[in-house]
Amino acid sequence: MQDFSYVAAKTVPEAVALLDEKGEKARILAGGTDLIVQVREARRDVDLMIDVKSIPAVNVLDYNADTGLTLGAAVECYKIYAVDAICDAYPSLIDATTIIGGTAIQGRAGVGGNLCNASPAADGIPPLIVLNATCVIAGPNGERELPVEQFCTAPGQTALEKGEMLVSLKVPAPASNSSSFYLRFIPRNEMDIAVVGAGASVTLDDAKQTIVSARIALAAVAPTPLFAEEASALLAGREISDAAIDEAAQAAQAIARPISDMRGTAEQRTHLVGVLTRRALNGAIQRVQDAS
Amino acid sequence: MPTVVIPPLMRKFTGGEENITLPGATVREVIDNLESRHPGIKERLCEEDRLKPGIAIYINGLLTRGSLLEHVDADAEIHFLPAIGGGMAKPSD
Amino acid sequence: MARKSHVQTTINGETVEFLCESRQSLLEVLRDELHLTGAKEGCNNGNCGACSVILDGRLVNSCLVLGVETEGKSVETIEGLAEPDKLHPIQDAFLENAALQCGICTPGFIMSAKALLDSNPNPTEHEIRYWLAGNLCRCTGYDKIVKAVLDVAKASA
Amino acid sequence: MAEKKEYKVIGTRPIRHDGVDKVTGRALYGADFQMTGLLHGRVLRSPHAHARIISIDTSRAEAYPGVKGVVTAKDLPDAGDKVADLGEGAVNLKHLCDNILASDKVLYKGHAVAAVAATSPHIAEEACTLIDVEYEVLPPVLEVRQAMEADAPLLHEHLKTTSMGETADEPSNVASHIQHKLGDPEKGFAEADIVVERDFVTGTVHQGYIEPHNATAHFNQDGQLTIWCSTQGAFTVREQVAEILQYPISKIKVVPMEIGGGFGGKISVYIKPVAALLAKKTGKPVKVLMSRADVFEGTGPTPASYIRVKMGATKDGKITAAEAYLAFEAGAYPGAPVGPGAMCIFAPYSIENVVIDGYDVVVNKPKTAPYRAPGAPNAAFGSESVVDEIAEKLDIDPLEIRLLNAAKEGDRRADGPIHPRIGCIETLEATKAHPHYTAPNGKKHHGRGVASGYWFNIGLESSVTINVNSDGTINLIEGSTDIGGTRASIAMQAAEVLGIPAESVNPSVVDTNSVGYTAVTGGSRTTYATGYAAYEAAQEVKRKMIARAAKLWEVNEANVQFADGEFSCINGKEEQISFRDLCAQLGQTGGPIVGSGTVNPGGAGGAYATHVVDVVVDEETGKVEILRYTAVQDAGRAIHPSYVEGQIQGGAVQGIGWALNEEYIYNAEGTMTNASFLDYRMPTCLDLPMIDAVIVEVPNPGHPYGVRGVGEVPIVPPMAAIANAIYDAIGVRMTELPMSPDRLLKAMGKI
Repeated sequence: MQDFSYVAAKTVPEAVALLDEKGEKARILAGGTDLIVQVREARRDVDLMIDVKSIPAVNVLDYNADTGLTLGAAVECYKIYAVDAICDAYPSLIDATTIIGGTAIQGRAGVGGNLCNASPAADGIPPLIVLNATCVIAGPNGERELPVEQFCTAPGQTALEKGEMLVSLKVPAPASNSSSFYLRFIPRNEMDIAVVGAGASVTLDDAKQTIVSARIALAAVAPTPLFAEEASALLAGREISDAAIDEAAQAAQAIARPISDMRGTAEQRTHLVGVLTRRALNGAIQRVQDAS
Repeated sequence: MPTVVIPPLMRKFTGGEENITLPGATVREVIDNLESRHPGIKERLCEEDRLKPGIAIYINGLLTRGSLLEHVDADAEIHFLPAIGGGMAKPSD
Repeated sequence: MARKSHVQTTINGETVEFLCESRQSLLEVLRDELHLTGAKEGCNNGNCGACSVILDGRLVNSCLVLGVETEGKSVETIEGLAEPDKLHPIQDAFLENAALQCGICTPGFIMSAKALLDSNPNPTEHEIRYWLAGNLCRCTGYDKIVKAVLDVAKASA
Repeated sequence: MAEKKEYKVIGTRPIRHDGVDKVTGRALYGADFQMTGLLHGRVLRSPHAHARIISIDTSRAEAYPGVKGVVTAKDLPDAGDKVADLGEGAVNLKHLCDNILASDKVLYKGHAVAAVAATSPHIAEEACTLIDVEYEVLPPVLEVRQAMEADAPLLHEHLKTTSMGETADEPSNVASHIQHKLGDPEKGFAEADIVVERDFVTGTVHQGYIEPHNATAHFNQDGQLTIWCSTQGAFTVREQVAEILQYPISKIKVVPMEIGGGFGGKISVYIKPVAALLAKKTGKPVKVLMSRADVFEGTGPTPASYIRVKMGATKDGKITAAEAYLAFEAGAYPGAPVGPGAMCIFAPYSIENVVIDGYDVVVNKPKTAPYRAPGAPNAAFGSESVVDEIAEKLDIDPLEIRLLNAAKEGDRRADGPIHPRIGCIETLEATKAHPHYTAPNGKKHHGRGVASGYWFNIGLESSVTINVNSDGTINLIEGSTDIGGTRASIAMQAAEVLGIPAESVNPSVVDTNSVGYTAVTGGSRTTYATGYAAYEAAQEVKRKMIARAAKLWEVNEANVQFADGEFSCINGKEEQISFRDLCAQLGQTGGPIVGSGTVNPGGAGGAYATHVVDVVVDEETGKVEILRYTAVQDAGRAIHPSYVEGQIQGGAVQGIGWALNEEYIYNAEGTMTNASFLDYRMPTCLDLPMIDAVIVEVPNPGHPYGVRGVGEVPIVPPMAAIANAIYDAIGVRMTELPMSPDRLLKAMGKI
């Protein structure tokens, strides 16, 4: 493993200044479950790791039924699913945080790090997309916000500019009659990277028979996680039916541009997009309908 | 007398004969007697007075150490089989 | 030569100081600097769980923690589990159930099981299997490991 | 002949002797070894699957601060044309050496090319990147059928096919051809009412032990070489290192540390000679560890294979003929386990007409190493799938057709030898009687499958020494490394002889200077053969103790009898003394007692297993879930039933992994793209149900307590059992391993 320096930053400005100074070869260390492996396997060239875990702003975990969730970028998965109110409000986020790695990984890895790692197959990103999350980014010129679906730009690449870091994620409070669902396909039951992942959120009418709006997101079928915008829009105003869900699934399949690799073949992935989109939508609808 | 079961790939030496009964109290004697009856077969089984690598001897169904000095009972059945490669069964000398 | 940092941490209740390079993982520090070789390296990328330790009360893969990150923290390893004259109940259960064969994964499984039972003293079989999925065992087929953890849970119920 | 009788220790479940050390983290495995002044070694590996080495320049690495030495194949003695006769069979010495450090060609991605010793592992790793190797890249051969084609690129210019002593004229990638023939197959097929013939393909899989290979070596000034390592056999390490380094065995001591799994994969040496070379070059102790990727790319997997099986049967289910064609990938150097595959393929059946052809074929993949019943699982996937299909087509219950044709004592195996007392029928009967087999199974996409398997087991040499302690305990010294509780199963056999509790035996696994020659822990031989040696050593102790009692009582030895741990005097005197009390008298009666046993038993006694599995198939994703699993096996006599169950469960689960997901995935250049535990998908506990292990005991007449080896046969049936269950669930015959979701989707026509 290459040699590098380590700094435990105390404040966001301190971390930002270091990032700005060192450029590409400085990386934020949060959970480290991706970064440490990448450096160890010489897949990333790093001179400086900036540990942000002692910065209060990146450790915020605050949920309010009116204003929604503020999720610090370094908050570990296990802390997220330990909060019942978050489990109730954002079930897709819980679906994802309970399947990232194993329990030991979940003790270190967080959704913010999952997002910054920008893997096309990240389980944490589709839920953020379907939940309409916003990234809060700090940089040399202050803070800015960015919709989460615009954050990843290529495998391992993000919209973060020189000197910028992700501070937190803001997730709006869920609408009434809404819920969400995330699932992935893996050959084993744990410890695998998604062959395909699909997330969906739906808001139903009061009768819970018609879809008011929906959002669908996909993982591992393109260079970045995808917001399936057309497939989502197709469902707005539709009565719940297999036909409507099939149409959305087909629209989702249409935007998938998967590759073949050791985790799955392109044709398998395209097929699975249809299967998982249906299951995610049905799962989210079921959750709304099951809620009293 | 012991019986030698000729491996299929060596039956061309014996005119297709599968089981040959011949005298011998050790593997060496049996092979020598086999050679005098079917010339050329010893060369396929042995080199420099040792069993060739890749060939194993079973006597009455039991794997032996592959030594030509191995004793052979009067009613023994002897098999020459491919030695089991892949790390399992060829004992070292 | 790579520079070393001074780190002070608590390991199994004792204050420990060590020097380490930034690139040394907690696993390397435990094994090579402190000679606590109970945590094992099976994969060095968080996929086998053989290096599992408990960091500030939470199960982690020590191969995915930098030694320098443990400044001021508390680490529990397999070496700290038993009392001087008594094994921890999980250790006893592993022995009674023959829940180990080669034993290389055993420290990781025991630490992982401890973290589970600390937070959920009465898990179901499925909860045990879910929690332990990050620990690979190639010898036992997991049957007796799961039974050992179930036994501990039953005893505490 | 071992009879069914009551034992005091055998069949009980004591705590294993090494247990406390292993649950407290105190047990020392190879990588845990520490030594003052230790250097750390790392190996540079080939990035190409097939290339000629033009040059190696180590100067930049040697100049790197902290580097103490660099070695390449030039540091190995010239192997010439010698044949090395090792514990693992006769091997061309050049092949053996070239696999340690490539000399002229690299034959697989991950092939070791050079190694560095430095003051830290990180420095050694960095220095490896500074070694400049110039390659002439050659086209790789990555599949067995491709390798067998006449115009395939050749891996070895001088390799020619041998078949039972005859060598072909032209070079080829086919290292050897074997054949077994019984009866008249043509006639047998003519008598059949139904003939089923199918092709099967299996992928390359790895043993997947959790502990990577490791070795620490040190050369003393007097030339004494000591190697501390994890291995399945310290003596085979000694032999291999001696051959590779052309160094006398008497100057090599191998200290076996605890071993973190092997399954056959820790018999061949890889980095042990490299550590020795680096130690020699630097004059310091050097520890070399493999990374997980090194393990996948640089150590023996078990072969991928192409298999064709044809079987014929009459309408009433009698199998009249069987034919098999087995082509196994040896990896870079000859030595695929096609021999055992050919021996085992039809061994569960009594068939009069059989022909089996086997081919050992080199390809540009790591040289294969044994893996649990090497060769037999590949073969059984084919044969047991075909038997299932015949049963289905004839509408006969799959267990009934197996019973109808079951092999039994006196039947001739296809490879020639006659079966001794075996437990094939008893195992099948026990499976039939198990509640799992008759449990309801009719839900949609649910299926049940069965399959059987055979493994011949081996004996080989083992040595045990027993020292009697004055407190009534014994110290048992053995050379078999303990991978799965064999300290206990060996100690228990000595305890049984001496009428003492298992806890009164202190077993130690010692180095090659401290015990008689002992072959590897492999071939399911340890509890059988080393247990046999312990039995013999204990018998000697018993005889000597009887002599002491006779001396104590001033009677003839013939008048002393030993039973249930008590010596007593028959004929006259009313004397009795326990083993323990007599031990306290050793000083008075003539001093210490040492017993030794050394064996090389031929009657290992084959083992049979039949497995039943229930699956559910997700028709939309192709994923197979294992719902219930029962593994029935003849253990001869289960010494420590818990660890016998453990072997059965572990073997079954490795088989489940092999069946469903495990495989080396290669790109066109011959690079394995999934060389990690993340993407080489071994089962986790969340993928499995409990594995019900059922022990059948048909004592092996070749062992005083009836022991049969148990470690290997449980991996033989799972692949076919699962394939048969998948067929039962969705009506699709899977003929390629692994039966991964994408392959199922394809087979179902979904993609």
